Amino acid sequence: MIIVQREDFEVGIELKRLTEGNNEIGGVCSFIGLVRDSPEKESLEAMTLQHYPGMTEKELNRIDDEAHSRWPLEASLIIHRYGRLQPGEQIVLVATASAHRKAAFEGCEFLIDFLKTRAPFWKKEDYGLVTEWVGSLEADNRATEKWYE
Amino acid sequence: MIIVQREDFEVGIELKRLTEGNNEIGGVCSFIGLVRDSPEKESLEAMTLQHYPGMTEKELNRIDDEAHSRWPLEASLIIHRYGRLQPGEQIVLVATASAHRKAAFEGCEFLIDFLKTRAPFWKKEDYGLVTEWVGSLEADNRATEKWYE
Amino acid sequence: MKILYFAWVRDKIGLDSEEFDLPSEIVTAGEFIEWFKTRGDTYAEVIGASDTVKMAINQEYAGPENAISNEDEVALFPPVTGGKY
Amino acid sequence: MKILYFAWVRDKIGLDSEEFDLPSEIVTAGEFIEWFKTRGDTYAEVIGASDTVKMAINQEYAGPENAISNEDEVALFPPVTGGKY
Repeated sequence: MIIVQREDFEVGIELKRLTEGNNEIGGVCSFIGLVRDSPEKESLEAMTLQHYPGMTEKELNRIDDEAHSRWPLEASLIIHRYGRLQPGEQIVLVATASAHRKAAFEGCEFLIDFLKTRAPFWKKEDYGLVTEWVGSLEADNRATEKWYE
Repeated sequence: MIIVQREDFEVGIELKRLTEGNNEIGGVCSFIGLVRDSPEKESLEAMTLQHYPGMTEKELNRIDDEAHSRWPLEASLIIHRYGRLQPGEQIVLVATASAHRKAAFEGCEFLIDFLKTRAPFWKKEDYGLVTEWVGSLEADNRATEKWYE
Repeated sequence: MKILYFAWVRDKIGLDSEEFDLPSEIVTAGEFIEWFKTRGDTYAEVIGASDTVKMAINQEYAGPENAISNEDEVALFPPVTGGKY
Repeated sequence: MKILYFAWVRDKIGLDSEEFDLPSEIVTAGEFIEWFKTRGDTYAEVIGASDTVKMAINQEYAGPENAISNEDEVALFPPVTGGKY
């Protein structure tokens, strides 16, 4: 399931819904991405995520299909927010459910790595006096490349 | 934080508590282990987890300390249940919080791998007419060994 | 043709989207980019400012060799960025 | 000495725990196991039934070379098992 929304989400409710009624699920791996302060810079007041409605959902579905083709996942979920978010707020939830934990962990890490490099989101950071669009992170591109090794 | 209890837990509440007030956390990885049915066998009615009170907490604390020494974790949590559990019920929650997702994923997978091979829990499966204590799983031992490679 | 802009490309051009008539001799994304630059200084700057402006045709990532036509939805944007997790 | 049993070891012996007086000449876990087997058929069976009975001394995993004394808390149990996740 793919959800792109401005509103916050309740992790407990979402994970419960993911596994309900399927007793062949042995493990659920999830990742929550949060708005993080930059201790090295001046204090972050907020970040604004802009996205490309339509293409975002298409790319997330493509990434999700790819994960299901690579691992025996019983269920998966991506919820991604957009709009203005404060430090500490939830940005994204990715979750995978499988009979065994190895597939769940690998599928979940694959989803978040690919999401960060493929899903059309752009981030503007607001430091009070300065706001700036953030460039792509080399580290994320490296994390995606490892899946092709 | 280490918790060993008979009662169920609320994943959403526990994860919120883990990150509250720390804006240097960028990601939270969690794993939930559930009581899984065995499609290959007759239907599982329940499983009973017995543990060694005192030693369980000691081993879990040791595993947790080891994870913090290997990865830059801002926070971590292990909740493990004991007693009689039905298929679909939650057994364990492991969660790690870090600035970046890589440390969170690796730390979380390390915790659950070690927990399964080191923490003194024993499982009795109840198939209605038959109940049996389950032996150790070779696959789990292999999962632990990889951390020493 | 509908063309959408995102992030700093949107701020620089000052519009979320525009409608163009694409000359019929333009049939690849590479040719589109060359033609787009001739529309004005700001357009040339957006393309020239950086090697990193990306393109999507009908909501899929596209390269210079991809086919393009006046019925397509095109988007120009910087490399994607998410949270710092 | 307090000795605790878990899982099928507990079922076989029929007790959660027992109090023993450990002979003072027994100073290693390996010697303890040999002595434990002599306490009766069930005890011998528990030790002999499988290579896989594990031991803890004072709530830490122990091997045959570890020191042991009458003040210790000892536990005997099968290899640990958790859920099938």
